[in-house]
Amino acid sequence: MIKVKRVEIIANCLDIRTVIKEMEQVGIDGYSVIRGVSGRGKHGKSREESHIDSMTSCYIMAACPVEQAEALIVAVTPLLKRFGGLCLVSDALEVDFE
Amino acid sequence: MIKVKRVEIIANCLDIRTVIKEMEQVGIDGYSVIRGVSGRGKHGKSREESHIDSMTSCYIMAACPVEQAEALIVAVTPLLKRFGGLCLVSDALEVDFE
Amino acid sequence: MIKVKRVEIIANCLDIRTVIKEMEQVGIDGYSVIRGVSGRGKHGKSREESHIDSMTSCYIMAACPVEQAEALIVAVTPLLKRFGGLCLVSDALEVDFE
Amino acid sequence: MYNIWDVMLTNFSSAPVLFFFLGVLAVISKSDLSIPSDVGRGVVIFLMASIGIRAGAEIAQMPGGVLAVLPFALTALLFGITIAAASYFLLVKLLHIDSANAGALAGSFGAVSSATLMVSISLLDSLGITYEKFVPALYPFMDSPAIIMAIFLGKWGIDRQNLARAASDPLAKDMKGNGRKKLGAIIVESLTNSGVYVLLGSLVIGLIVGPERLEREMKFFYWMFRGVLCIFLLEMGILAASRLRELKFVSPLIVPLAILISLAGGTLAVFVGTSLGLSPGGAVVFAALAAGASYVSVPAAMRVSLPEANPSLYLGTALGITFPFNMSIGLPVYLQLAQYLAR
Amino acid sequence: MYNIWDVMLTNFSSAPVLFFFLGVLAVISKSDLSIPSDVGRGVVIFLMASIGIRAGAEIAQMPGGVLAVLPFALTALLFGITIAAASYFLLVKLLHIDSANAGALAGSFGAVSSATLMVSISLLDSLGITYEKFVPALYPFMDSPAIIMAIFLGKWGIDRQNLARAASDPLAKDMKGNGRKKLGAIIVESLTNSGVYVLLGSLVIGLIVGPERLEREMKFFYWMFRGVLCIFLLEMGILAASRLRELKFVSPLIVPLAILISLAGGTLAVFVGTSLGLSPGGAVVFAALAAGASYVSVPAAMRVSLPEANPSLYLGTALGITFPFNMSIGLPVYLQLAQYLAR
Amino acid sequence: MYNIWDVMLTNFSSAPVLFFFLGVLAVISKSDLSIPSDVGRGVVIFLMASIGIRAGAEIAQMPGGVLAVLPFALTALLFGITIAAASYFLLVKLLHIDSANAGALAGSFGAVSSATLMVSISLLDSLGITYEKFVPALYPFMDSPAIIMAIFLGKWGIDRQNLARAASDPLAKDMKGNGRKKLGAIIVESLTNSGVYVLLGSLVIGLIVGPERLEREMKFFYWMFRGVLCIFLLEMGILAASRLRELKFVSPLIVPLAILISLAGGTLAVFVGTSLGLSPGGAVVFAALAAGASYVSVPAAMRVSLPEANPSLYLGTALGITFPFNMSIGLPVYLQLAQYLAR
Ligand SMILES: Nc1ncnc2c1ncn2[C@@H]1O[C@H](COP(=O)(O)O)[C@@H](O)[C@H]1O
Ligand SMILES: Nc1ncnc2c1ncn2[C@@H]1O[C@H](COP(=O)(O)O)[C@@H](O)[C@H]1O
Ligand SMILES: Nc1ncnc2c1ncn2[C@@H]1O[C@H](COP(=O)(O)O)[C@@H](O)[C@H]1O
Ligand code: NA
Ligand code: NA
Ligand code: NA
Repeated sequence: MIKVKRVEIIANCLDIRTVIKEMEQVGIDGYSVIRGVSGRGKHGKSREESHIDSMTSCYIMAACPVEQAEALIVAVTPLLKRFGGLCLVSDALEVDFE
Repeated sequence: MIKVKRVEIIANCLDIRTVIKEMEQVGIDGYSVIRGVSGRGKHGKSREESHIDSMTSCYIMAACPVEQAEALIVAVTPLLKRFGGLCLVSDALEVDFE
Repeated sequence: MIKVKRVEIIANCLDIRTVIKEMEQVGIDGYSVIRGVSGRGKHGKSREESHIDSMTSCYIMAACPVEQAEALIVAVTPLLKRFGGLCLVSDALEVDFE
Repeated sequence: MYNIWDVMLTNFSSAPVLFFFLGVLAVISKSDLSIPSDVGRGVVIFLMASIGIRAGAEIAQMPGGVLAVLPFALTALLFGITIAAASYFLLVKLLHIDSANAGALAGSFGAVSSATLMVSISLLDSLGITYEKFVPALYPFMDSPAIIMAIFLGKWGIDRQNLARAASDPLAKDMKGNGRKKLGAIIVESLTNSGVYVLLGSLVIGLIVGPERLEREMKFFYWMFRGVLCIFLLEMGILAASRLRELKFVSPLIVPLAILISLAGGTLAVFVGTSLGLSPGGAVVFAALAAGASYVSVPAAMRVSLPEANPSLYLGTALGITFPFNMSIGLPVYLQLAQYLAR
Repeated sequence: MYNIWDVMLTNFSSAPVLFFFLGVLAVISKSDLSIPSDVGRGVVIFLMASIGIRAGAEIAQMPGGVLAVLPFALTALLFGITIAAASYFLLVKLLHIDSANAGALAGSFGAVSSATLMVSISLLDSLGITYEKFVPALYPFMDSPAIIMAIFLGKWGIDRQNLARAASDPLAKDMKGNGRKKLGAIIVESLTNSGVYVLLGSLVIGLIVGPERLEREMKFFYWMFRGVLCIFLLEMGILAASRLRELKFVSPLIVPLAILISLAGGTLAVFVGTSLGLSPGGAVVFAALAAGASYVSVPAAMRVSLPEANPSLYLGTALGITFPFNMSIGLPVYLQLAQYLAR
Repeated sequence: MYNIWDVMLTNFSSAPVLFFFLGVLAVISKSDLSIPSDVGRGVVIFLMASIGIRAGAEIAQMPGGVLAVLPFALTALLFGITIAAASYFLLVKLLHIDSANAGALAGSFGAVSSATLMVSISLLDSLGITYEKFVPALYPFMDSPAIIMAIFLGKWGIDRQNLARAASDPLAKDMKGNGRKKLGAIIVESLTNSGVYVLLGSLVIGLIVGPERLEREMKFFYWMFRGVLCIFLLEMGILAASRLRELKFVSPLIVPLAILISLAGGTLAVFVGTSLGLSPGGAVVFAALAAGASYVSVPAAMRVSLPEANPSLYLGTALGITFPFNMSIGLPVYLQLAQYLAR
């Protein structure tokens, strides 16, 4: 079991590509995305269902070492500042199966 | 980074409105919902796919201060008691981008 | 509130049945599944959308006592070794509504 | 006139009904077949729009217009209330089911099953029997009153049964407190429930646009109806089979009683429908409204109003017993009766 | 020639437009109706393929082929640029909107709304008026240039407005640094955006396959168009109504200005289209391209290029104001004008 | 008789095949186009039901009924087994691929590709060539035996290759332990796999209902087939292109070998099919079954039975090499051959 940080980001589906680019730049090469998240935040309610990408949110999760997590947070902060969303960091143990 | 509680609820899709109403009453104004959760619990297996709302579950997550989390738990307990589901609480750090 | 382990597994959708069988064998009788997870890992990118089950990932989560979590980890490790994926374990409190 | 065996054979050997059994078999044989939920929900919207728009287009052509439909709407309302009330007392007296579950089941029996409705239309189409296209649109007039009546009876029963327990239960108390206010909410909710909303909305659209100018859309909605219905019944088969399993913990007497109530409601509907001037086809569709047990609007209403009721019970009964019964035996019987009366 | 009231009546009493209002009402009445997102996205792919393939099949038959379309493509490009530029200056001068938001709004006004386009086609079909099938395919020629022009103006405004603030903002700085490089990326992105990509791709397919051999697919794509459009507009109604709410925080003057710009663009398009030889039907479709405000390609481009702009503003305006206006009033007006000019 | 160049041209300029290339280009040009997964899954259910129901309706009309199909089913079974076995030895001997991967690839080559099957039907339709509608229904008779044969050979190879390693691997051990028991499970699984299940189920429905009474559903299933196939192939193009990339780590010799095996299987199928009395069209559909490489049932079976095999290898080969080859070159060749033999 490896100690990792579990970074969770909820962002507009249009911004996924940007978030992923930031991840790859700080060296994170493992992440998962779930589409079709609805909810409520500072920008009001977002519909769970729409054919227009800019109106739906996505959930992005990465399990990574603490340094990468810290670098990612720095990298996505300006994005969150502009477009809103959520970024949570928590502790987890990753099963080391190799 | 702000210390928050990450409250996760899995409930029948029909009950989302009720859960959200409870959230808003305890002052939680940020939450996310993912539909189409299947699984197994005390009420048996739930199908992952059905056009009938009352047969599918939803995942609701809110990052909030500890007091709100506690109030929410009190508020949703009767609902869980009746209709089943799951409520987990864990610690997380929320990126403070403002 | 009961102290539980929150085991999260991301695996190929074809392997869900196997993972669930392993869960049931170690005595876990509560779990949730979310389909349609995309992402990137050691096997490259997986598409978020495909009608072919073997090309999509699923997210499986179980809140369970620590012993069951440990048994589950042992049980799924060979599967992860072969087909890749992710298994995270973290701490959480489960609301005891009974 | 068709012989009942001919009708049954036609029904059993029609593609939609066979797709239902294909769905049932998928569960039994543990096939990984499932209808993606977005497709399933799209299918329901399509089917409801289809029957709504056809109903509207027909009413637009009727001499009396909307007014001519009013007596039927009133009859539907009375049917909903009566079936719900009769079911409630039968369930309590004969099966000794508790008030909450009796109320929820009674609401389901009184309210409408969209799948039964659609199978009835498809059966008539198969046999080339016409029907009054406005009859399916009576749906909400039977649905909401039945649910409201059932909730009323269920709560009344709970109050009588156990005043003390109800008082100590915060949810029940809360509900009692603003019972009156919630009545309006239940009516609104059952009319804005997505299926009924699309049905009513399409009906109004059909009324406004009228049959001539709907030709293009009608082709789409009418022509695809049978094929889409096959997909819908495939999913209904899967749901019925997986729900039936959950009934094992319940008194087996629910099976004959559910069938009896359904049969009684359907038979009565044929008589009343015929005497109100419906054609045999129209009387069968009306019987389908009365005989079917709801599995969509009822759970939504009951969770809020009779939360003590067990969803497995009423969902299992509506999907696993009443629907298969009507689809395979009930509808042919009602048709036979309607044709007999029409002679 | 049709009287404008007749056209409006036909339009308002056509099923697709009525389904739009059914969607609006669903939000107002708090119905739980929603179009599943996978169905919604499938519907858009279908509709875009449908208009693309028909456009291609027609161009394949035209005497001049692709070359004959070139002057129209150039005109569309000029329209996109002009509407975007004019809107930008009107928004800044009249409403004193900041550069970023003015740029984003101007891009939306100049670019194309697929829903407006489709309603124009459906209106002409309802009235039995023919149109040049290649006109809808001018979409990308108007869309991308408008967006690029708007971004250019928005950035230029930001630079002028506040050089200091822009310099201290890492994102804005970054963008300024490689502004030129990104221009290509924006064009590529607006052409590979799924809707436009399917439209252009299907157009090429239609061109290659040709009308005779497309008969089978055309039946599918053509025949289902109207019905599928009903579902699409049902969702557009839901989106418009839920977006309109968010506009409450914005200067109410945006409403008349958005309508004015739309009306001016549409009217000009009718004049220019007619003078280029388009039939009245073709001129109306061209007007629909010009008058509609984009809500798909614009948010994608603006998030990257003018991230300071508020999405609620341009989405709310495009979906909540411009689209309903064109659907209900604009298109009949353009048709009336086109028919008048054609006399 | 058609010239091969005409056939190729017809094929390449048919809408479904062009939609495949549109999908490929979407990946290359990094378009954000994707077919929503629920729509994709709905499309597969529709297409499988469509070919199943037509097959059933035809068999219902055939003089010999189901019995007349039996010799073809047996032939399909032999083809599946033979292609799987031959491929296995070619892969091991010529390319020195390890037993697990050779087994998985062999299973894929022997089993059936639904997309190839559908393109063959669409090609014949484009050319107006008839075919025996029951041939597509031979699918499961070729699919399951091929997979079982391949697993058997793969395991036998692993056992021989490395007894020690296999013994120390808990999963492999486990599998060896109850290898025999699992054979039945594999057959059941490959018949209850959603696609095959719907195909077989619809076939039975078609048989029961019969062609006259299926008219309404047939219209839906038949008429929409071509259009829906376009959407399906658009997704197949996206999948093929994204999978092909992953093959870069593999011996490039897999490309000619995959093509060779496919061509040999298809050619043999034309000869045998024709000699069994199939029309040229029927022989081509039979060749499509033999020549295509499976990407649906094979991964499911191999993950359980030959878990050491690398999914990227067999998925990449089936989707990225064999399918595009058959779609563009293979099928026209088989048709040419079948027509030549029929003279
Ligand atoms: N505290 C929170 N907990 C959970 N989800 C949140 C929270 N805040 C924001 N979100 C999610 O992020 C989306 C965008 O947030 P915002 O930009 O603040 O409107 C919302 O629609 C929610 O889905
Ligand atoms: N221990 C658990 N871990 C994860 N999910 C659970 C757990 N218990 C229940 N669930 C989820 O909650 C749903 C309803 O639970 P129940 O009412 O207990 O049947 C199940 O179908 C699961 O999706
Ligand atoms: N570190 C990680 N964080 C989040 N998700 C991961 C991570 N590693 C793998 N995954 C997920 O697991 C899937 C399969 O991983 P792999 O087998 O390593 O390619 C990926 O497509 C991701 O969705
Ligand atoms: Na009823
Ligand atoms: Na415009
Ligand atoms: Na094959």
